[in-house]
Amino acid sequence: MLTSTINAFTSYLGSPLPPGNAGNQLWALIYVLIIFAGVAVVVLCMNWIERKALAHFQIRLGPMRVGPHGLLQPIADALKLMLKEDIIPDEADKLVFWVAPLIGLVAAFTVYTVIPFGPSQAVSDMNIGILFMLGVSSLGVLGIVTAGWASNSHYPLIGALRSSAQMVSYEVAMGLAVVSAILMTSLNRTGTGTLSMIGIVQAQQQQGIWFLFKFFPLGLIAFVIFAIAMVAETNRSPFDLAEAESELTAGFHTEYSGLRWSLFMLAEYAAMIAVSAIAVTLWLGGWLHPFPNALNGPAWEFIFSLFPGLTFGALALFAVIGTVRMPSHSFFRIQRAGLAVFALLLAFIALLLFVIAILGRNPDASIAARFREGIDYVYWFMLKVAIFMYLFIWYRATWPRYRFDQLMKVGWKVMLPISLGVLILTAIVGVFVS
Amino acid sequence: MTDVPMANVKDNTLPNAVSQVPSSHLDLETPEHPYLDSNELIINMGPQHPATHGVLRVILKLDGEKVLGTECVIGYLHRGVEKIAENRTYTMFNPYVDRMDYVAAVSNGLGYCQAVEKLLNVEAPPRANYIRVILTELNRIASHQLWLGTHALDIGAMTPLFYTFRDREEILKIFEKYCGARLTTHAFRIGGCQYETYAGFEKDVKNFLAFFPPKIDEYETLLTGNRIWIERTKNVGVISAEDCIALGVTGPVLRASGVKWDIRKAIPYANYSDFDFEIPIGENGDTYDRYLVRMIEMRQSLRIIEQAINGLPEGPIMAKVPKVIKPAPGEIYHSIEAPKGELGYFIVSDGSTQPYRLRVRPPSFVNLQALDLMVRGMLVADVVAVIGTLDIVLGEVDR
Amino acid sequence: MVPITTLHYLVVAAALFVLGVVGVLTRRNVVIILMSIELILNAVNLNLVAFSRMWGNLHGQVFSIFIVVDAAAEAAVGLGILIAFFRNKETINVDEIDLLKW
Amino acid sequence: MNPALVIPALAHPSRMAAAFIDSAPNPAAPIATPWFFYGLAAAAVISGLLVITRRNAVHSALSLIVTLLSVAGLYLMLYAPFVAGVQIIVYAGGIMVLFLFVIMLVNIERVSKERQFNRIWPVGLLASCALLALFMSAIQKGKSLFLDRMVQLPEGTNTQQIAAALYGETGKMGQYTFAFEIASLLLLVAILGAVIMTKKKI
Repeated sequence: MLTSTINAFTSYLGSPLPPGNAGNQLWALIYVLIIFAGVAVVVLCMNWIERKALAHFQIRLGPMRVGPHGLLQPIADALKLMLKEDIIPDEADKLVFWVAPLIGLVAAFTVYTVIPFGPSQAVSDMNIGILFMLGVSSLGVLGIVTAGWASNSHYPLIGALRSSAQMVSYEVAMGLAVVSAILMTSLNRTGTGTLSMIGIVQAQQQQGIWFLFKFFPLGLIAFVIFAIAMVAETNRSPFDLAEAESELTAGFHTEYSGLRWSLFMLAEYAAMIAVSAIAVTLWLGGWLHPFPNALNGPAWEFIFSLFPGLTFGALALFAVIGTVRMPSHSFFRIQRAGLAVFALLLAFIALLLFVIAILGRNPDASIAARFREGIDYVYWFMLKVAIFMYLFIWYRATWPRYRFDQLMKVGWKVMLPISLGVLILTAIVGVFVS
Repeated sequence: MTDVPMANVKDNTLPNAVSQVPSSHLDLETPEHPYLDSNELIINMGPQHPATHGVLRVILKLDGEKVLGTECVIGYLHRGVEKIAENRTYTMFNPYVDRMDYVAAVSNGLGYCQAVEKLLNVEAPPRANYIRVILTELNRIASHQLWLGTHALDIGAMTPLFYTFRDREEILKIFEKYCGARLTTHAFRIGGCQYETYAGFEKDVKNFLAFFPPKIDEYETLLTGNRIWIERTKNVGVISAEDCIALGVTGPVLRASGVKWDIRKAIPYANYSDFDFEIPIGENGDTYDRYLVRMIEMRQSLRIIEQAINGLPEGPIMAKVPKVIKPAPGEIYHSIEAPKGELGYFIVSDGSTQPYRLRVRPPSFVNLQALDLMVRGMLVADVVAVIGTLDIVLGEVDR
Repeated sequence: MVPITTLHYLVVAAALFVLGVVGVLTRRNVVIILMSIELILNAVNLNLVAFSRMWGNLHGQVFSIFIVVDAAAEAAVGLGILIAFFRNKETINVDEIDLLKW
Repeated sequence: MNPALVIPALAHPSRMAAAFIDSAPNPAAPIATPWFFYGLAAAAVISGLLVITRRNAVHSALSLIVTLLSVAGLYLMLYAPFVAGVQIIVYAGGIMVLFLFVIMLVNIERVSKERQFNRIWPVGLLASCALLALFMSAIQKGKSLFLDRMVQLPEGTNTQQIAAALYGETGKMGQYTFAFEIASLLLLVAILGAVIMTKKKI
């Protein structure tokens, strides 16, 4: 049993294919678990980061009480939500009310099976990867619609109708922007493109350019269209009409509470990460580090592989600064100790990453080299996703909310024509180039 | 109680200029057309709703998202302030007025004190008036800041709220140092001010004068040129000057519709004629114009404060007022320009120590009448924007 | 375990098809009748894809894509008629649609 | 970067396809076991039954979504991933949202309290049973016509091949290009029709 498990691992580590395709079902299952747990943890972290970042945008401190600098706040929140009474309104459609959050959650999490964190760091490499992602993420709207309907209340119903109309409209512009990126994958000798997520990144690697800069500014415009549409898809500010607090109290999840409400939040953040991952894969070169064609060679590889360690080192440094700056009152003793431990933990991770980077310097088949490579891929992918997540927070802090008719106007009269135009131009330019 | 003077005043003075003053009652029972049922939706906005600024309940009749009509249900915060006045002496009633428009308590106090002074034929000394002007204008800024923050929050921009609260704090600190209270200040007394300015008052106010203009610029960078803000506010909640006048709407709402009416200029009180300031007016009477008008008003208030603090005269701060205030029988109406519009006090005295009848003309209450006219045919999101732009305080609406 | 052959798929498709036919023939609610039609179309699609697998070419799959297109058009128009009808008659029961003009 | 991992984008799908041909001796045998088939088929048929029996149209619609997703799973088992993707994105993500939207617009509370089946339902049921019997006898009689073999379609290039059939290769029209263009016209007509019928006034 043990040896077969180890064999399964090593066979995966030696395979250039994702676990689902390499036939390594055990590893694929473990991978699914890792990703689901990882997404849940990232959502918790994101919760803390959003509250903190938003607070600092708004000249306040945000959570400070639970743990040093509120680091344990998300855990406290999660506990609270789990222990809260799960209220189902009497007049609600019980079954649908119960199922609705699950639909959204399942749709948001299923998408992760095709997200390529690296050339072999994905659960599966589907031939229809991007189609599958768009399709499954569009199922999320069903959860919102059914939630709004099942609540049997006016505000949720209006929120649900708004949100479904909004998501269906922006899917059109989003899909066309995606198609123009897929079109770019076919610019090679044989003229066949791919829908596979891994294939798209490999096409960028092969052509030596991120699709963001391809046919400047066509790629950029398509990317901007997608970046706007993905905010609308995930119902985030300034397109958060479905849960517009000042208009509809809380929109489609007005009647939800406790764990079921937190499932909606989980689904929302998971969907945010998922759409950011699509944008990163299609336009920002996925797991590739910056300037993949100019800055290659062993020396650059080594320099880039130091980045994960440097990032964690910087985080550790911040934590150390926080520890030092904490007031010396006895009240803060435990918090100070906690932050110090956290800093140590981060520093340890940084050290570990440095060690792996240095040990795996030579591109041989040693375990360290493989680890270094995998960490590198995942790091660059996550870094790009993190930038998008920060943008989501930034938008929320800065902009007022669109009105429903304006939202529709922007979607149909501005974004759709532009994305169609970009698609046509990309096709024309592509034909001339090849 | 047969000869209450107010009872004879019939409210039939509405001119016909009102183009489409709506029928006051919605036909809540039967939909007009047997169309899709869910198309004609009646929803209750409030009294517990994040965007109704308190306990206002608006019954909305919707066609999808479009508003077919509204009806405001008020009174959830009714405390009977006017009735309380009949059972208190003039002096005792003074703190109660702070509880009406609690974000502009100083203005309320000013209006009440001046009305009673007028009844008594007493004039507050110039130094008292200057202090009153400084504090009232500071309060106007504070009120507009609160309006700006909550209005922006209603429209979805959450950050300006915190910026305005940060800067409002400076004003409240001055209030606290002056009279010990931050919100319900009870700053003025009948006949003048009770407190002399504290040491460092001038410095504090001057510091604020230097501190605040960049902050207004900061708000404006966030909102004035913001495309979404412009789209959300331009041509939203338009009200014409005629309709404003017909409905008795005053304050920035009236001025944004293009009527140059400001009691500080029109019927100057409390030495306002000493100061040089502009009355901003708008053109379209939409939410964006009201926003701009209020932003300019803040800057103009700074101008007034600057002139007042530089020309603060020496002298007494209290006029000769009898210990027991017993005005001669008669009636008086005095109005001031509160941050939200014309705040009037109508006091009937029967010669006793208590008012026979006291009636407040609250600007929020009157302005709220325009809501239905302004939101008909608009969308649900606009109702929120219009409630925000009317700048109502439910404590004042319900009294 | 019996390996899965084309026949298995045909049986499933037949069952779905008959369910759809039952829905169309017996229900009164137009929305559910439209959904039953979707069931029928899905059964046909399943058959086509199974045969495509059996013969080892893609014609069946291409056909099924056309059927999906057709289903989308049918749903849009059908639901449009339904809305227009509901607006005028305030019913969505198919046996109350017995006038050609009103 | 490990040079072994620098795979040209194109070499990649075909290599994937190779991994899926049954005869190839590799551990990548398809996981599409009969159990999956039975599970998906049962889900499809049971939820199909729910579609036509539920009183509440929203429940019917949700059941239909389950059917559609199960059928998408069956497509995947038949090595038709593109059709499965289209099924999810168009049917489950598009058409069903439209259905739910319309159900919410029309008043279902009254309808769900009324009689659900029309007067001739026994006749309809009988006719359907006869149809089922016909199907079954056809399947039984024609068993020999349906080949037992399952030809392995190359899954990895499925999308590319469908594209070739629909759009044609470079320089020549595909077999279905004309029909594809006609389909776009059909959609255009459907859009116009839907808009005209649902507008209160144009």
